[in-house]
Amino acid sequence: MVTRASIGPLLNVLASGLLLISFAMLSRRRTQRLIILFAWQGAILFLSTCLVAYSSGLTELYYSAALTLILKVILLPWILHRLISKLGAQWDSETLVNIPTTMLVGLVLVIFAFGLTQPISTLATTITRHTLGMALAVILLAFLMMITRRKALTQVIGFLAMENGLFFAATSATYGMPMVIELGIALDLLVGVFILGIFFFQIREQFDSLDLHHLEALKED
Amino acid sequence: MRGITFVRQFGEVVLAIAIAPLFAGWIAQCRAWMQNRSAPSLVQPYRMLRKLFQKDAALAKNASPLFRTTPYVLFGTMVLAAAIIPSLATDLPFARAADAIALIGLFATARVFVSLAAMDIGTAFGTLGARREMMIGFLAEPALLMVLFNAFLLSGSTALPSLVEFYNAHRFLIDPSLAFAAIAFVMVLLAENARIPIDNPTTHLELTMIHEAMLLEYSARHLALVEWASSLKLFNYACIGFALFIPWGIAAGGRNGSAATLLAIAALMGKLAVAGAALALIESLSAKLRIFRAPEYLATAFLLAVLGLLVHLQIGAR
Amino acid sequence: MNVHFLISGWPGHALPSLLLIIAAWVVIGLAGLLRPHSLRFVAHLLFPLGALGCLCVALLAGTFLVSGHEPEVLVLPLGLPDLPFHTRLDALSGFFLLLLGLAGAGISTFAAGYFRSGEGTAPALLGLQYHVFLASMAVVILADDAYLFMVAWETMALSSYFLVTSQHRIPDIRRAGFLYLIMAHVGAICILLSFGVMQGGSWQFTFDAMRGASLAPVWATTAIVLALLGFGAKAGLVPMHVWLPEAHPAAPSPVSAMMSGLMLKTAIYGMLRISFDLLHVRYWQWGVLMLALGLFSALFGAIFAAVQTDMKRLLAYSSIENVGLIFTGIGLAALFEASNMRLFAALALTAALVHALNHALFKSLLFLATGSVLHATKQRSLGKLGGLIRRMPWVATLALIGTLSIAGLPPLNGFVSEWLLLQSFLFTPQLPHAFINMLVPLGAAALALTAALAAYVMVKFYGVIFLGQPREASLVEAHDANWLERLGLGWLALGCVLIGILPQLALKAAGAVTGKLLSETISPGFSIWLIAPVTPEHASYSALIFLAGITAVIGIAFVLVRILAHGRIRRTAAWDCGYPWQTSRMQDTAEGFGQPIRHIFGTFFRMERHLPSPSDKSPHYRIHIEDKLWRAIYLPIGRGVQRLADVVSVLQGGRLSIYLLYSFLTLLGLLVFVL
Amino acid sequence: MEILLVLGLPLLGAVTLALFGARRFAPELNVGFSLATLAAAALLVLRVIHYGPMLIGREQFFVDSFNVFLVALTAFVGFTTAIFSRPYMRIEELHGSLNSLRLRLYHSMYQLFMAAMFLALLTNNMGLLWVAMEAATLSTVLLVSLYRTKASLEAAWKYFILCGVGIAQALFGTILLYFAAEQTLGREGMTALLWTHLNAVKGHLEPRVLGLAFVFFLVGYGTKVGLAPLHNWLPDAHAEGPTPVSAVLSGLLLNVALYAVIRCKVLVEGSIGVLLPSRMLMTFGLLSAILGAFFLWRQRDIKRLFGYSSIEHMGIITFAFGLGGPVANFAALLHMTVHSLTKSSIFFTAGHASQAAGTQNMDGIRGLVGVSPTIGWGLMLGSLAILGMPPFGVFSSEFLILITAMRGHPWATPFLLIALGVAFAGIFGKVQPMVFGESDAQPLPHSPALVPVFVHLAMVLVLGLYMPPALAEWYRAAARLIG
Repeated sequence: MVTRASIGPLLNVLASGLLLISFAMLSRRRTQRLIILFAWQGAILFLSTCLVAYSSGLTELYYSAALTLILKVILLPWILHRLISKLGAQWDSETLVNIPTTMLVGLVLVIFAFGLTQPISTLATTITRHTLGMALAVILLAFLMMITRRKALTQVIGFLAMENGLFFAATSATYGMPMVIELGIALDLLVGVFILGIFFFQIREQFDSLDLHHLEALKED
Repeated sequence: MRGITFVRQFGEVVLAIAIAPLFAGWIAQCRAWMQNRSAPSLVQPYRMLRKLFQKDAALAKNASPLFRTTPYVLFGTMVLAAAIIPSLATDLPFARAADAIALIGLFATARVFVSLAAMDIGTAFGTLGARREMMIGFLAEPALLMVLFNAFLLSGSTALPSLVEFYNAHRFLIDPSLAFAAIAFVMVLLAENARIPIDNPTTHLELTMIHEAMLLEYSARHLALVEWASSLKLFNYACIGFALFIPWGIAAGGRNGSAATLLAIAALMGKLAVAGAALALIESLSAKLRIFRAPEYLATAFLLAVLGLLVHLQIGAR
Repeated sequence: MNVHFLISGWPGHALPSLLLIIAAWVVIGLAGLLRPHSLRFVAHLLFPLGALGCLCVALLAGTFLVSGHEPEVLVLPLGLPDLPFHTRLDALSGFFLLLLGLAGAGISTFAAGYFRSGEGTAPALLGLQYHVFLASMAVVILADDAYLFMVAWETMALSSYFLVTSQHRIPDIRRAGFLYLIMAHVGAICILLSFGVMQGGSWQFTFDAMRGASLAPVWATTAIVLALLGFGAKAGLVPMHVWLPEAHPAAPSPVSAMMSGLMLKTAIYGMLRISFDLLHVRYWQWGVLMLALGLFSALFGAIFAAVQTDMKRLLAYSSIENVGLIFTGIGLAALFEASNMRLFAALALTAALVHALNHALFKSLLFLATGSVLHATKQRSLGKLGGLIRRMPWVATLALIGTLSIAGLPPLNGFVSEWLLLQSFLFTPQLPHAFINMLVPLGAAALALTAALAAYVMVKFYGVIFLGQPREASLVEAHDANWLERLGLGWLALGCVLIGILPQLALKAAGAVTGKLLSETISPGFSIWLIAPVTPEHASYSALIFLAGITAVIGIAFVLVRILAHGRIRRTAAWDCGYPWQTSRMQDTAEGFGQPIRHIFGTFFRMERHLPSPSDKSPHYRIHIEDKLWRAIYLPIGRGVQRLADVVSVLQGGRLSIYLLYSFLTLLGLLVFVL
Repeated sequence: MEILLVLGLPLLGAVTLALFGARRFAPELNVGFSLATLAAAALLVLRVIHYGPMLIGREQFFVDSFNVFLVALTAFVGFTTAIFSRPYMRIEELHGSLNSLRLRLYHSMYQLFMAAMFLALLTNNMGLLWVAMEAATLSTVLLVSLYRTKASLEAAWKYFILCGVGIAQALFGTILLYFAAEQTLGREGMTALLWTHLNAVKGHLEPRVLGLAFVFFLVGYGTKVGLAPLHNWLPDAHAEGPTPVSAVLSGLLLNVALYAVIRCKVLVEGSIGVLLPSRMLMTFGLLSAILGAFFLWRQRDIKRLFGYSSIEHMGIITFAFGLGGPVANFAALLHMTVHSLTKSSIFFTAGHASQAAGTQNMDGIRGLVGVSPTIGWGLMLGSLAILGMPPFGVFSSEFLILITAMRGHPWATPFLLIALGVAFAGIFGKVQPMVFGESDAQPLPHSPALVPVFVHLAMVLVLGLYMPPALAEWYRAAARLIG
């Protein structure tokens, strides 16, 4: 039975977990692993949202927590998993930048994010104020991942991880956005993933591979 | 009173027409002497004109009206020029009609017409002559204008009579700029009148000739007019020179009695005689230049004129 | 209507009637679309109507000028919400409208007889573009706010572009049009920016506001420089001239006439409007700048015209020369004005204005003449013409008048303006600036050289086209112009002669302008015979006496010759120093005539010469002359842009990761920026 | 009420066309719905003119002079594009590049896209604005990839990823905004994201937060505006999608995205002052204008060419908004209008031109006036209009922008001069040979619908010479609103 007092530190722990997972995503090569990590991220997000909801006593946050559970822990990983097994794209080829460098850059990004959010996070009234920087860090790391990866699928995972970061930011900074917006975001996310699914198949039947270097024909030459 | 001036004007023109060939003849005579040849008589040009006037005009088949009118236009312009230039007196009713710049324009008109006429028949030499004539023209005009500029700056007027009046006012004015200008003017005069070193009035060696090349197709009375016009041109240039640089003797400053006129005529004759001799001397001493040395020659003239101008501006800043 | 009514010139009502005429032009243009392909309807009905409009414009503007009314202002309920169209008729615009009307009447009349069906664009479209062109030029002159001015200005460029490319199937013509429109557009932007400098504040874009605005010296100079760039690009000042020798020849001849004769003048108008009216000349350096550009353009144009082998290109370059002369006059005027020598400023400005008027007349005349020659012979190259004076006496005679006037020979109109210009040069030694008062007088020499070169060019032009023997067998069935064309040519020639022998008319018109701009006019004291700009003692010129004198002498000489001698004539073959078998090929070609120029001014050109070797079976001589500035300025610009474009296109490398990186870096950059 | 119509009709259309989109009469249906939407929009406009700004739906929707004119514009261009797309898509079908199923997708997505844009324009809720923008992206992604060719797939993919990521940044911006607003407005009543409320209290919002938020907004929505260097998706999407889609993308979507940016700018300026945002906008604007112009220089694909020209013009508009002040804002709004009218009409003609020539490669398109004078002159006049040739309206806005810039920020004018000059040479040098000269193309199988083209151009022409007082008043009000 957690007391409200101990929630703050607990949340910080979870946030650090998110950050850790983002780094792990940067380093992983196997797509399967990435998906699992993504699911984990979702799970942590779910937990933290529940905690925030519990601490702030806002019922609507429970809804969004549930939404997270369904969408990000179960549905999306499952869809991605199916996709992979259908397309047989378990392995991600070499990243564009080698992983240690990526890590270093990621570290710099984290520092940057923290430095950036320090002044404003003090304004926050929420118990989770210090996690805003973490959220931003997660977003930037996901961005970095999208830049460094070659496969369409990993890019998508990066994209979803970014959404996670945003969601986390929303909950931690402001106890979540109004419900309408939450729903809208969730809906967009879902549609987006479905469209991506369609895309993958089209891309595959056109290029019989999901490697992005096939998608570099349109350029100024 | 006005009547008198008109009479004087008329007289001056007639005199000019009359003695222009004489001047040409005189120069030819001096040249002959200097090159110790037996000289033709002074009136040789008149005989020439008479002969030409009596002959039938042989006209090329495809000659256009332009070709036939040109000699008259040429003659007309030169006579008009003679009427404008104060060779004897300054109070000429005609002189107001055109100042020195208009005079240059007048000469240009003559040049353009003769060149066009030369191109009219469409023979090789005609067009060649026309081209060269126009070339000399555009090379000479800037120099001439600069020369005139000198004089204008002195007197503050482009009207030749006022110039002469001005000189009469300050009789013994010595302006170094004029010296430069005078030399430049002589060079231009030689070039413009198809004399050595630019052209040779007596040659008929096709490849070297300029002025003569344009007249090849003319004969009889047309030729006579053209020749007369060119001797008039030489005369006019001489008179311009006198008016600009040695205007002594010209009836000016309201002295327009018959005595003054007679004096003026005498002075003019004297100047012509000297000038003719000088010209002949120059021509005998110098050799004809290649056609493409002409630019350098006239550039020198231009340079001298500009030097004169600058000198004047330096001193004239008094 | 009674005569008095005419002369009094509807005090306060000239402007509305002018605007009505302008509207009428547009309507005339549109009317052509009713019967798009009927040449007779468009050419023989609409164009004469347009010419009538031109006459009315000339009449209105002339009466306005002589009656010396106060400026008329009219605001139309069009344009931008807070910036309706302002129009204004004052002396300056009146003068240029007079010019437009006089020359335009001749050109339109000629055009009525000129346009043939099946030549490029459909007649109706041509008619529309033509009349819109005409109207837009008039509006440019009448505009009194930056917006209307720019709209009319660009409309003018656009309509003329379409006219130029009316035979768009020929690649060269397309290229010419392209170059023209680009230069026009960039120039227009410069003008716009110049207005931007002069504006009175937000929404204060009327000329009145600009007159009132106070500018720091640096900004005023910026405005002048920008204006000089813009208007210079339109007027063909070197080095913004490159489009002109391409575009003017490409157009149908009446359009070439319009562009050379009228459109260039709108640029002159704009320059005058800005430098003398909007920001009253402040610093003598402006004058020196314009003077230098003008003189150089004049010389440059004359030299290049002398070596051309295409008759319309030759005329185009001569336009550059004349514009140069006009700018010389403007520069002198500015120089004097800034040094408080009002009278001399007025003299120089008068010279410039009169020369603008003259150029409008004789350049249109010559371009139209080339049009007739073109239709009669289908030849543009001087190398294939000759002897047309016998086939087309009318055109030849009228063209001779144009030739003599443009060569600046008394007693025709070209001489008047050059005379005035030289006169104003005579006072430059009195300028109160060291060096300037020594250097500028030398400009007079350059001017003289230019004038003489112009004579050279025109002898070449006329001699090679109309004189000599036909260089092509086909020339023998060349036909003379039809009556409408003759009428148009005759009108313009008449103008040249009239202004030549009665310069007082032009001087009075110009005097009205200088009176308003410089509050000083050159001495009104000249009688009907005599013009004496400053004082009769100083200098005087009387074309009338001049002409009378020459004609009298010629007549007397003729009569005397006939009385004392005889009039017998024997027609024979040409003598030519007794050389037999001369063919038409032995005459000087256009190239040959250009040879001395190439020799003397070689540094100006970039020449590629192909000379035959003595052993050639079929020797032929080819020379290609190029403008050095093209390679010196324009090609580098083009290459630079190309290179930049190549560099830029690296941004679009096709790699998604890189694209993402861009937005990532942008994000980080901006975040750092706000920190 | 009208607002609901404006929002609902396209939605209804989307559903209906999703059902009947494959039928023969689907294009007519599409036109019909667009027409109905236009009518509704017209009603809305009338209402706003009479009763002024209004808020409805528990303040979730609102109309003021700024967005109502964009609504009208969007509805109008949407309608004309529907008219154009009727014969165009038929010809595509004849050419066999599409089947009826794809057409169904096309039609319903088209309506959905319209609905999304109307939502983005009309909502008062910054969160909903974000949702709508995302929805607009998703609906157009499928349109861009309609042909299912490699190129179109690649274009759509890039479009999706880049805009998705961008939009994600915008979401973070929204969160920050909410975070800041919550301090002053509190969570109750969900007013913390309502623009009107935010606008009311913008003075009290925490500057540091809003500064950050603006950066995220700018990068996020700026990506959709196509500001360089975030523009990379734009030319691909424009070139590879069906022409009607290119037309609405260029003509409408970019405007809507810019609208979003400006809404944020208004809020942010209230808090952190004018300097920073206007600097950013001006910089982005100039950069986009210049880069766009230089990109034009070496294009081969006609639609790509005009895609880049859109980047250039969006740059100019952004720059104008950055300048600020009554004149510049007025000019920017005017430029938005004339640009979308002109650009869409250009895309219409370009589409038919490439259909006639059988290729989008400009070297293959020659002498259009010979083939079909209407297409040829349409393209020529349209290009001249977009290049800022008077008497077309684009000139009047560029006139105002340049002349104002010369007064306020002279340093910028050389760049603008370069951009305009280079763009002129780039576009005109390619359009002229396409329009003029000899040609060997065949006339189209289906008579093209060029009425929209000339209607658009006529409107642009009128705007250049005369602006109805009502419209002017409208622009002024909007300009005041933007400040």
